[in-house]
Amino acid sequence: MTPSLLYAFAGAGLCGIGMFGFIQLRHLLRKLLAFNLIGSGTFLVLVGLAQHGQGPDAVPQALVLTGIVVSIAATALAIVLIRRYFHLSGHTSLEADDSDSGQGGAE
Amino acid sequence: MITAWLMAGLLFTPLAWAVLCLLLDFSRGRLVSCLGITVQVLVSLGLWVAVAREGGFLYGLGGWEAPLGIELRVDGLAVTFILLTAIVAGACGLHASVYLAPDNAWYRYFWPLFWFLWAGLNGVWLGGDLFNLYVGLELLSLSAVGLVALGGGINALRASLRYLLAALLGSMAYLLGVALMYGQFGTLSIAGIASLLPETQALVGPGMAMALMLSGLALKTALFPLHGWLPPAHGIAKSPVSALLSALVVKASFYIAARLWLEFGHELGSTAVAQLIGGLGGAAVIWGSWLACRQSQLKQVVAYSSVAQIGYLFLLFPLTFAVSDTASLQAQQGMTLQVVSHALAKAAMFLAAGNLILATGSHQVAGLAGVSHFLPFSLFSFGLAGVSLMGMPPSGGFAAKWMLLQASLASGQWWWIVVLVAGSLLSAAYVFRIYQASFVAKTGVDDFYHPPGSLEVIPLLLALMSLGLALVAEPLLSVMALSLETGGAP
Amino acid sequence: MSLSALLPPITLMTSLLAAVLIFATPEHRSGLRTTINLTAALIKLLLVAIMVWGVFQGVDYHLTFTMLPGVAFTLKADALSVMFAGLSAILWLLTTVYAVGYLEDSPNRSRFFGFFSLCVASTMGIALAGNLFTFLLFYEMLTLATYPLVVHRGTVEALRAGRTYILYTLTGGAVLLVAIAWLHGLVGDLPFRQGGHFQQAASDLETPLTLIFVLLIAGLGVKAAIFPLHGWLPQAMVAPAPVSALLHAVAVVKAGAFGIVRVVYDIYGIESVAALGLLEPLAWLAAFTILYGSVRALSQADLKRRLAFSTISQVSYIILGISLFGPIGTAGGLVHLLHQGIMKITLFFCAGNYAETLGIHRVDELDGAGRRMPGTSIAFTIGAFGMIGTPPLAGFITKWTIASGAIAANMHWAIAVLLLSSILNAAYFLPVVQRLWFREAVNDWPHERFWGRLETSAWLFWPPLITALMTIMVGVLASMPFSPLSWAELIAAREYLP
Amino acid sequence: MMPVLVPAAVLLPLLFPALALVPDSGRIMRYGLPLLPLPALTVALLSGPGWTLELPYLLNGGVWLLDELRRVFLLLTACLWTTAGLYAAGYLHGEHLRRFCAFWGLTLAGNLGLIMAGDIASFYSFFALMTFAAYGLVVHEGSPQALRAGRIYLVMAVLGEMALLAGLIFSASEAQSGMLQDLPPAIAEAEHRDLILGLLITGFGVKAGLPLLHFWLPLAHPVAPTPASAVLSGAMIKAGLLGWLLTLPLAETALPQWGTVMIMAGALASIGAALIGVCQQQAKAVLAYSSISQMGLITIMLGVALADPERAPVIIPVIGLYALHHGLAKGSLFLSAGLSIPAHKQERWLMWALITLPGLALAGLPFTSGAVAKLAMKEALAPEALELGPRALLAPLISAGAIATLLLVLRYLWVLHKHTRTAPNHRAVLMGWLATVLISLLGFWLMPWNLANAPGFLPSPYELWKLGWPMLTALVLAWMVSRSAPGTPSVPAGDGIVLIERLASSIGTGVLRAPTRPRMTRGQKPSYMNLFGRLREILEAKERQFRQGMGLTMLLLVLLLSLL
Repeated sequence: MTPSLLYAFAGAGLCGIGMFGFIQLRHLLRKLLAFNLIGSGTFLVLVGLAQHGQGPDAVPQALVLTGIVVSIAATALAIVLIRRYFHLSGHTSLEADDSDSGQGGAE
Repeated sequence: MITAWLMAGLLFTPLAWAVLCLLLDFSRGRLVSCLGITVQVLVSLGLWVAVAREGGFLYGLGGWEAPLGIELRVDGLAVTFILLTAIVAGACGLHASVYLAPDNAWYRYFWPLFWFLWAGLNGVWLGGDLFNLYVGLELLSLSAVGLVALGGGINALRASLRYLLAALLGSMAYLLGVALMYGQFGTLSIAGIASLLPETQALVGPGMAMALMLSGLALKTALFPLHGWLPPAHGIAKSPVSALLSALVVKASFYIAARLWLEFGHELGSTAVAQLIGGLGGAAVIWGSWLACRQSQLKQVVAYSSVAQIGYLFLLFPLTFAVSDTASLQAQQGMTLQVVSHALAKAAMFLAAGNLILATGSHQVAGLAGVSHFLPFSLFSFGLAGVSLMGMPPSGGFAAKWMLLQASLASGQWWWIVVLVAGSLLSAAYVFRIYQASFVAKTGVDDFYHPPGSLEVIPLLLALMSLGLALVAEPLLSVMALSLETGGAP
Repeated sequence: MSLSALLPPITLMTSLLAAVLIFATPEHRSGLRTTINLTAALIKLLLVAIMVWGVFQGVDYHLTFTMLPGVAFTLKADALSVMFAGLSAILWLLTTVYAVGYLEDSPNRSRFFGFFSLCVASTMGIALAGNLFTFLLFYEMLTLATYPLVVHRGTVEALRAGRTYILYTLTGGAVLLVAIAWLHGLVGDLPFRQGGHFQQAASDLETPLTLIFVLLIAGLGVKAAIFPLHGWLPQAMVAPAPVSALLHAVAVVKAGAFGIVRVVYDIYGIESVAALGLLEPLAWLAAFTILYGSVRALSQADLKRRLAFSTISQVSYIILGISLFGPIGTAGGLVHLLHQGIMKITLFFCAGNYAETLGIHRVDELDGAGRRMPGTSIAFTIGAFGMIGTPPLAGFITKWTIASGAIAANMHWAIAVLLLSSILNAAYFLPVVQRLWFREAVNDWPHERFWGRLETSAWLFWPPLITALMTIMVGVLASMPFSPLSWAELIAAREYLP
Repeated sequence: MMPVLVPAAVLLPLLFPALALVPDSGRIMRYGLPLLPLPALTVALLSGPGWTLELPYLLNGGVWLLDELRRVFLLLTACLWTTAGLYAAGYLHGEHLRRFCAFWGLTLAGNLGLIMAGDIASFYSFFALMTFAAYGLVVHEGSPQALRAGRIYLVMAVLGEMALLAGLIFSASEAQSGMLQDLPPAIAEAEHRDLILGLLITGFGVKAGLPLLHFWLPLAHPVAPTPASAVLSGAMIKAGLLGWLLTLPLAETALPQWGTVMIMAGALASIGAALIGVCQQQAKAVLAYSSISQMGLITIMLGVALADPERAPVIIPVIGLYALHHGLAKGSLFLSAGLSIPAHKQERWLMWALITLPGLALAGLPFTSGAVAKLAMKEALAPEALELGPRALLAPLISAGAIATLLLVLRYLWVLHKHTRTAPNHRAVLMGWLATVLISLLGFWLMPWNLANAPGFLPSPYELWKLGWPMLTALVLAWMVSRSAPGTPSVPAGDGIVLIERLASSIGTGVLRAPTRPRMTRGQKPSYMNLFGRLREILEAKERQFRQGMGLTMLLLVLLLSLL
């Protein structure tokens, strides 16, 4: 069990927890946080598994960096949407789903 | 040399226009974007012609080579999809420029999102390594979510949030798979991994990675039973947006999944997996069509039809696994034809549906009564697109179905024939349900709003293209085939 | 590319172009629309006439290009195709004239005539298709083009009929698609060839070939309204009369029958169908349909429904004829393809005239209509007697030839079927004729309209008379060169050449 | 001249109906009626037999021709139609005039055409044309009786046509030829000989009034307008006979069974029809039965010819002669049924005499056509010349037939006498009738009924007795009956068909009253519908679940895929 593998397993564990949260939680913000947890776990796996013993690999670093940027962008978009959704509906979750039978959007 | 310029134009324009449009309001953005669309279409066309003449090539972005640089695979299939994107997205953009009311403040974000979406699509078609594909996919998903939410009410937001969550979950699963792949092989290039795979002994890690990636992509493609997010999102978005989403965005993730399967499937797949995915595809065909028949809202019908049509695409998996080369080739050709024809047809359908809704002022199917008398044009486009969806000749949908039938027969997997036939009958059921509603005689006068001619022409052109696809299928397929042959080179 | 290769596509384009132009014509420009319609119809008739002559001289009209990998799009004019094309060209012209009169002042005419032309274009395509794939292409196109015509009125019944129609035909089309795809996968692209392809079929192909044949017949049988796939036909009667006329005489029903002819003769080859043991079951099926349609027609009170069931019965004559092994039976089946079209279109024109002029839809309202509308009633009488098979009308020639074929094929029971069906035909047609001429009109007509000097609008008056005259002429002059019978015998002779 | 005149003979009456489309053409058409058969009459009179006219485009290749036998029939037909046409011109009144004239022309065209047709297709075409067009003549009056008669006529005609068609198709296939003259030898050798014979005999038998196929005759003849009845009974019945003569293998091979059957049928017809006929209350019905009876006699001759091929060549011309005689005489009788008796006494007597004479001719009165015909028949059927089983029966049969004939004539005169009106006759009516009577009595002798060793105009004394005793017997019988039983029993016209109709109607009502299937009432859906609805609900709930549980489903998919 090398340290890098330990990182990887930790990452996998984080992913599992995040996944659980993503499925189980109702509150949208919590869901978002769970998503971020999965993201972090994934990055750990990426960095941890990629150390092949020939010294540090530059590629995973670059990848993780990009990945973080992407996930920040996604989080930001999500927050904007959640905020506006809360303003309009007063709900913090997606429970009241009647979109398939309700009114269509304003065209 | 000219191809380098074309590539630069292709990749640069969308991003540049996206940034430019961020600074402008909707009306000005519209003017600028029309120019951009023209450029983009011309560039795509040029690239297609170039590749069709001289064959595909690899293109290092900015002169950087892999692994740190981004290497793009410019082959026949990719340029065909780029051209398809240019046509469909261009049409949707032009349609939107008339369709969307300039006075809504939120719409100023339409053009930037539109261009980001386009950039993402191009990235996905050309991407040669797993991570670039991920980035392209994310760019695509996020702009798509933004477009769905744009200027909508609660329902639109709810749908877009649901869409966003699904997209993110899918991306993460995919990324996790990428991580596992990289951990195993130390490379991200699809071709590179494919060349390493046959020597690899431990297939558990890659197998797991493959499962994760495929599942994530399946979620993004809205494969049954992961399709729950699609109908609300596509149904509630503005019509041009729905058209973009249904025609192109879902195809991007499918495209990645298909490439992964074709490159890695032989080693990492199994008959059970192939049949399972095919089975889900088949279930999607039946389920989606059946639900489409049951919808009372026009755009929901079209949205569920997308679920069904996507199901056909996944028949690629069983039909290319452990079968003869002929069958596999036929399945691949069928799949590409299905992508192209569905993109054209569904875009036409959504745009026409938008026109119809605009004209009747009602979202309901029943609201179409009497339309066939006063508004035959949009209905006609809708009908022609429906012909393609039903897989009636001489449409592209028919050509696709024919190839898939041939593949099923050649591979001995006759049960997919049942799916194909049942699917086309069910799709006929929902298409004709709409015709029927429009043919209901309505006493009274023409109280419909008549959309401007440009709105009516665009879907008609798209529908005609989709309809005539089978007639030019052979030359088109020969260009596309350039990819599948040369795909092995790193 | 020579002119002879281009003639079939040009012929096809004539009506296709007409369809596009008509769709683009504004609703109120009826004069322009009529001009386009008639011009296209005349041009097409001319082109087909040229092709008939050419085929007679042995010119090869053939155009082909690859459409999908391994699949060619082929247009070809051989003796059989120009026969069908000729029928549809002539009857299209007449039906167009008729429809112009019939739909005077009704809404949605651009839509109607557009799809009408599209429908005929598809029929042309079916006629000129050079292989099964191309046939399928136009066969499905026909389904789509006909639907708007069936539901044209937009009433509840029309919509229901449209639904039934589409349900049946699309299912049939799907079955056909599977069958054709299977055949393709098995042996590749098969152009229609006189004598067929499977004379020396390998024995290991026997089972799939049999299955494919059954599927093909099932798929085509829907349009040909073979029992038990006939359910859509009586319902489709709600369509306007010209549509019913076209549907029954030329387009849909005939497309199915024509397809069966193609499959039996030009794909499988009659010898191999016989060798597979499929000919006799087909004949039985046709025989049963003949009787079934006739029996059902007896109890129909609605004139058009009665005609519809009669069509079910009559179209199976074609099938019966071609499933009698031997050139005589073949000629009988083929000639009925034309004869039935001419006779049935006459009857439908007349039914339409009664409906349009007097508001009559039911048989029991027809009492004494012969006095009010002698021209139409004469046409109807001729058509009805033709259907019964009274000499020297068209139907007699058919029955005689088919029956001779049955004797030649040693299938004597077919004669009993023919005779029984003739008796039944008489039983449901003669009362109608009797009512027309020999009953006194009880009271005023339900909805009478007047048109000056003629009994009805001139547009409506002449087409049935012309087709009635044709019914007589094709019978009386059956042995003339280029008559339907001679042409059918020519085809049959070519099909049985070694 | 022939290529023009022959088609004209058929085309003129055939195209005559076109006139009916012209409004107010009734008058022209009415007076055109007697002119229609003139070209045919010219052909029959002026052209020698033996010509053929080929019309290769017609049907399956048409050949029209005239031989001895056909010439006799053509002459009879043309004459009768001419005089009947004259009669009709005066007889008809305004109602539906044009319609009647149209059908008259069509029927005439058929009747003339079938005689001259040499190929099967034209023959059958004209035969069918005549059959169906005659319906228009039968139901012309439009009364319920006429419609009923028409219906029965039509049903039987259709059945007959079908039998005929089948027989012709079979025999044509056997002969590999479309010509009528090739049929008899082919049938004689045919594999399905008996079937073909049965079909042909039945098919033509309907027209010729064979027993059990005769039902339409006594119904249709009385209800049709008088001139139409005359041609129906005089000319059109003979078409069936001609059909037999042309198609049956008379001189080819011995068919004793069929011969016997025909003889029996003929006997039954000649005597049975007479028995029923004398019980009729309508003048024209009596005549119709008389026609059946006469045709029965001819059928006997035909039966003999069938059974004995050696004798057939002798018998066939006799049949022609008999047909000619009967056609003219019966035509005159029928036409007389529509006359009014003038008030003037001498005229009245003259008229009655002229009415009676053709009747007596039928019975074989010396110095009339009947005497020639009867004698020729007796000679042809002389037992010593024949070789068949029931030859001994023939002479008594013929005598019985002669008695029956006169009885029927007397009955006719009696009924006619009771129903006559006193009024002036239309001139055309009178002329038409007179012309027929004259042709029957005088013209007959000029006609070309070429018969080898024909009996002369003057019968020899023993022949006189042969002719006379049945007539005397009949007179005595009639006198006795009229004395002893003033009210004759009445049998409805159409005898057997009445029973059949009753039977059919009782069955029909039985079928109609059969309990109809219980129908599902609205709103009450069958249970499978509920099941379907339930299924739909479940499925829709599932769809909602798919929306909510995306993550979980996704996880499951990943697991599944990686496990596989």
